Amino acid sequence: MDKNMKAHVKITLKKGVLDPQGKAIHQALGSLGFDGIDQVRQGKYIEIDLAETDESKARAAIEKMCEKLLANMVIENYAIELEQT
Amino acid sequence: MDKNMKAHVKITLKKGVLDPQGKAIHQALGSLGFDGIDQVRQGKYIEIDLAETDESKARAAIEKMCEKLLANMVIENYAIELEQT
Amino acid sequence: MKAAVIVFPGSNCDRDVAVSLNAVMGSSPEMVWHGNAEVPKSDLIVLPGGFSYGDYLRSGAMAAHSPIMKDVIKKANSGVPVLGICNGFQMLTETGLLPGVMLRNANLKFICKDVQLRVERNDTVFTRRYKKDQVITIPVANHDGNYFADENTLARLEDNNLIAFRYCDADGHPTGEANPNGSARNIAGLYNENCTILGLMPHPERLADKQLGGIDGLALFESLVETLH
Amino acid sequence: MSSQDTLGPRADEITPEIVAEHGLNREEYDRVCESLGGRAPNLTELGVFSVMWSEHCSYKSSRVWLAKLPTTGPQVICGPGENAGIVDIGDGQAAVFKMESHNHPSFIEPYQGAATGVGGIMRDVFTMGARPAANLNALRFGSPDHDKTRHLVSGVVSGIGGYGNCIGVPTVGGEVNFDKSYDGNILVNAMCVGLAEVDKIFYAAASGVGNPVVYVGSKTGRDGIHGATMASAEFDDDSDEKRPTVQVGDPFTEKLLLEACLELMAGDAIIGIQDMGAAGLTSSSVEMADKGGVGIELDLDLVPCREEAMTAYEMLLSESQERMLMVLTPGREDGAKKIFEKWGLDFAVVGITTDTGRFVAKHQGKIKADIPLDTLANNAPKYNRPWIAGEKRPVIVPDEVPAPNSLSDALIKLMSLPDLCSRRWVWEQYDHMVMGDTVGRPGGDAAVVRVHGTDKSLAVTTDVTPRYVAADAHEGGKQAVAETWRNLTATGAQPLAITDCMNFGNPQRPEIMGQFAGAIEGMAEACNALSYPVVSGNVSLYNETNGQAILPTPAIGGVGLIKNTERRASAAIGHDGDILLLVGTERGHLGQSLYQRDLVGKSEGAPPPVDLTAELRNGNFVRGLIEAGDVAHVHDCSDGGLWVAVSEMAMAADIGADITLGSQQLPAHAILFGEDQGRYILSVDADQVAKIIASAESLAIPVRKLGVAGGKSLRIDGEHEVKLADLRQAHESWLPEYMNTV
Ligand SMILES: Nc1ncnc2c1ncn2[C@@H]1O[C@H](COP(=O)(O)OP(=O)(O)O)[C@@H](O)[C@H]1O
Ligand SMILES: [Mg+2]
Repeated sequence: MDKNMKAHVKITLKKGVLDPQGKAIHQALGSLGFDGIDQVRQGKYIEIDLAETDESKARAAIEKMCEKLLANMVIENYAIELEQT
Repeated sequence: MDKNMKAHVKITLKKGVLDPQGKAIHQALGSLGFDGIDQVRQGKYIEIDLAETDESKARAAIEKMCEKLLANMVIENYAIELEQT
Repeated sequence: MKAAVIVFPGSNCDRDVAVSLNAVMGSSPEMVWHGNAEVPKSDLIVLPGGFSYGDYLRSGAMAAHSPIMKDVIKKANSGVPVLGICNGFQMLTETGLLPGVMLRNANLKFICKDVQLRVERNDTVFTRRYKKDQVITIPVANHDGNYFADENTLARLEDNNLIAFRYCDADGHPTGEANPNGSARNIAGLYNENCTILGLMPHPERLADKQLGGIDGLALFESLVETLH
Repeated sequence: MSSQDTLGPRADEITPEIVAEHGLNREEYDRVCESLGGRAPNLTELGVFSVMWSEHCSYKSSRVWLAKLPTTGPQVICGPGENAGIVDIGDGQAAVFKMESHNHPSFIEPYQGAATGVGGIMRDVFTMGARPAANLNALRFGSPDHDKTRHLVSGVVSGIGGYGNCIGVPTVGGEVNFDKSYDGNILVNAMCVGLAEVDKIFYAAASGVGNPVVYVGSKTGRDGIHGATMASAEFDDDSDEKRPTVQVGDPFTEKLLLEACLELMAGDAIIGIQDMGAAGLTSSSVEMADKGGVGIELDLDLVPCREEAMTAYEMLLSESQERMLMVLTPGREDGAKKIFEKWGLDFAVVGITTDTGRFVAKHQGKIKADIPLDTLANNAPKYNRPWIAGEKRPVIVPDEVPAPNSLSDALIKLMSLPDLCSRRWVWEQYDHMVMGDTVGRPGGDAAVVRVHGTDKSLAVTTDVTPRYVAADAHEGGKQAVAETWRNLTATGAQPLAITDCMNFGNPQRPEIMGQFAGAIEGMAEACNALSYPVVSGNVSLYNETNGQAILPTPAIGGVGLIKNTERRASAAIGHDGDILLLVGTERGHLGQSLYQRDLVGKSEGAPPPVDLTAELRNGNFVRGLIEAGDVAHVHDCSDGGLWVAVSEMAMAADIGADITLGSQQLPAHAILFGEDQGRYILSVDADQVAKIIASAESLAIPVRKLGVAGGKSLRIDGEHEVKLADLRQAHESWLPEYMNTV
């Protein structure tokens, strides 16, 4: 068994915050002929390989990373999933 | 019941492709005092709200969007999750 | 020579390149809206710099699917010379007309400054007014100019002599320090197999006028006029 | 229908707390009720009053003082009061410019705050029919040691670049300062200069009754709705999203909006046009109707919204970006719509001009606001706030300021100071060459941008030295104006006019109001003496945290005209063997100098005085030499003094210089580091020297031979050598090194 974890972090814009990228993608998909799309929102997806086996410690560390650096808490939310590797 | 779907699309860099953003995040986390990180990779996370109820049709449509526009298949992979909303 | 400059929503160096073309051609190039289906008959197609579609998603990705691009690709494949500058280069890789991709600059910052380039060959329609291995000064201005391709592709580019320009120092050496953005093998510009398509990140139109501080970019446009009449 | 029936507030709706949350005091609230004919406002109306009567829109604390600034001159086509000021640059062309603050949003979210600041000021310029040609930014950050500073610098700079680069307008100049007074209140002042044809200028006035009011651009969301968090929470069922949302900039949409507006402006469909800036739909419609002397009625059901269930209150107060309001000639809607659709933008007729003189907003069949326009636009309280002038400080005698152990070490140290080191790290993140007309890039005195397709150029700069203003508001205000004038002159430009951004603390404190008053009077004095009026500007007050106010910072943006682009000067030494001349009087003024503050560690005494007569005379002389083609290498002396200015010229050319102290009875460090005003250094061909000196003497202009250019180092009378390579290392490395250490 390996003694590592992989964190999958999704960073998304808070509700109501304008998403120019999502808007432009939406329009571009429309002109490519994709119909029936109501909304597109773009966020970030970050994978972090951690040398840590304790899940709750790993989660606490990743949360801190999100708050301090990865997410811009004024306009973004984050969600963390952990996986043993 | 609502008759819509939400697609969650993760776009990640293929193995071996340089990731300047991931590298920079890794460094920044290091200098913030976060140790024990082996690797950081940054990708995109896109949410698409679709007016479509049939799951397999929705998946086929989203796959097409990924191949045509959302991902650059030279360097990126994508993964799709669907959710009824 | 007749030239067409394609204008995308968010293009912002379309006027600049038209000015340079006008200076060497003596007449204005045709400005063609991206929504059109066809490029009017021309000897040269230019994909200008800028932020087509805001450079959202990936630089050049959405422009690569603009209506006009079908015809641009068709004409490019039939041998009409195509020049892609900066965002135009990004479109050329996104359409697959040129191999590889542009990643975010290694320092993650937008970089606007003069850089030195080595002219790798001078036997193409784009470069005959330069000398081989000449060191020229041209500005870069981009956020995603970090050229990436897999090792096989890079080897093929080198073997077939398809690299157009490399970032270099004053003596022409492609050093790490001279590389502004982390590009593989210091690649600043590339040709297709037949050297009829050129994509480059630096902006030759920005140093093609003495008042702007230099004219090293002018020879590129003069080369085109000379060969394409 | 009597508005009283539908409009009376619910019994519990307007509590004193809600009034206070809207930033209105008791008297102001009474004035609101009076304006409504004695009735209380409903919540929507209260929101409308609160934004229209806010400091930001009504200038209630500053108006009486701003009136003292000179705003006219033969070159002025449009002074303050419109979206931007306009000056004549000949040949039927005009320069359109303004500067504006985005301080608070940039502190909360530096990238988006700065980006939307740039977007906002550009809309002010292109709403008048001008194509933006250059952007500048005047930035003040807290102490480099403060833990937030790096993050703020990084975010603000990339936000400014992110917006300007994308839209494709070159960012060519500005300022960056650090001081602990800005720790909790950074300043982000953005300036835009555009070019227009004199006969194609557009104003905001919405004249005529029955004309369609048209909304174009992005959709409206709940962005930047300030005012009442509590009040708005009431009609926001999403309880976890109470915080007022930050405005996010969309430069791509702004680029489309710019092109679409200019395309429509080529025709004659537009009667009036106004961007939606602060207080969005409310202030744009109120201002257009008021200027046109008409009423306006909006149907909010027609406003393009990007969020669900938006209330009238939210739509009227939203600060969503990249939107414009226009009044069109009836019947021209379809043609206009085609243009905006081609560019992929929303276009909606949302109202009509009326003859009622009232601002009326309807939503879902109900009248949500019905207010006399005149009162909203012009009846805001005007305060003549009490003020006290700062105490005059003594002039420091040069001998009282200790000399350094080593003059050359002192120079190296000065050149690497946060306030004096190279800003290359900043401007290389800005596309300063796009549009192909930047003939004077950042790094010189003023940037020079050609008027596209002509032989003319505009010179542009921003300046203020806050520590001078803090020591003597009047002299500091004067100095800021004079420095911009001098920077423009050093390129060979004829200064035309200024815009300003008045950043101060809490105006309810008499000493802050005293700073404001003093700065205005000083600015007015300089503007008058230099025939250099104010054509636009912006006031940002309440820049303080926990009673700690920022240094008074009246940032000045200057614009000048170079008639022949070939006859301009750069701030570099010309050639090896050139003679350096110093124009202007040397007094060795060290009070409030960088040398005194950062090398001696004292901030004492009066700032250097500005002699406006000498300023005008010296500047006109230097400009004359440039215009005649006699001189092409000029730099003004400012922060850091003489030797610093020589160093900058030397590094720009990679040519050294040996300078001499001259014959005056002053200590060497006062000559080298004193910040006397009104001075220029000229690098000239040896065979021009006699002629120039003779001509200066005939005009009684002080001039002396400062030294000779050559080699790769700097020296004082052959001694105190500093190698250019070492100087460059010191000058170029501070900012990148600082920014790389997280
Ligand atoms: N924020 C900025 N953006 C762009 N250019 C800047 C910025 N800050 C400073 N600069 C440029 O750096 C140079 C030096 O600035 P400053 O010391 O204020 O000049 P000066 O003393 O001549 O007024 C100028 O060319 C100025 O325009
Ligand atoms: Mg300045």
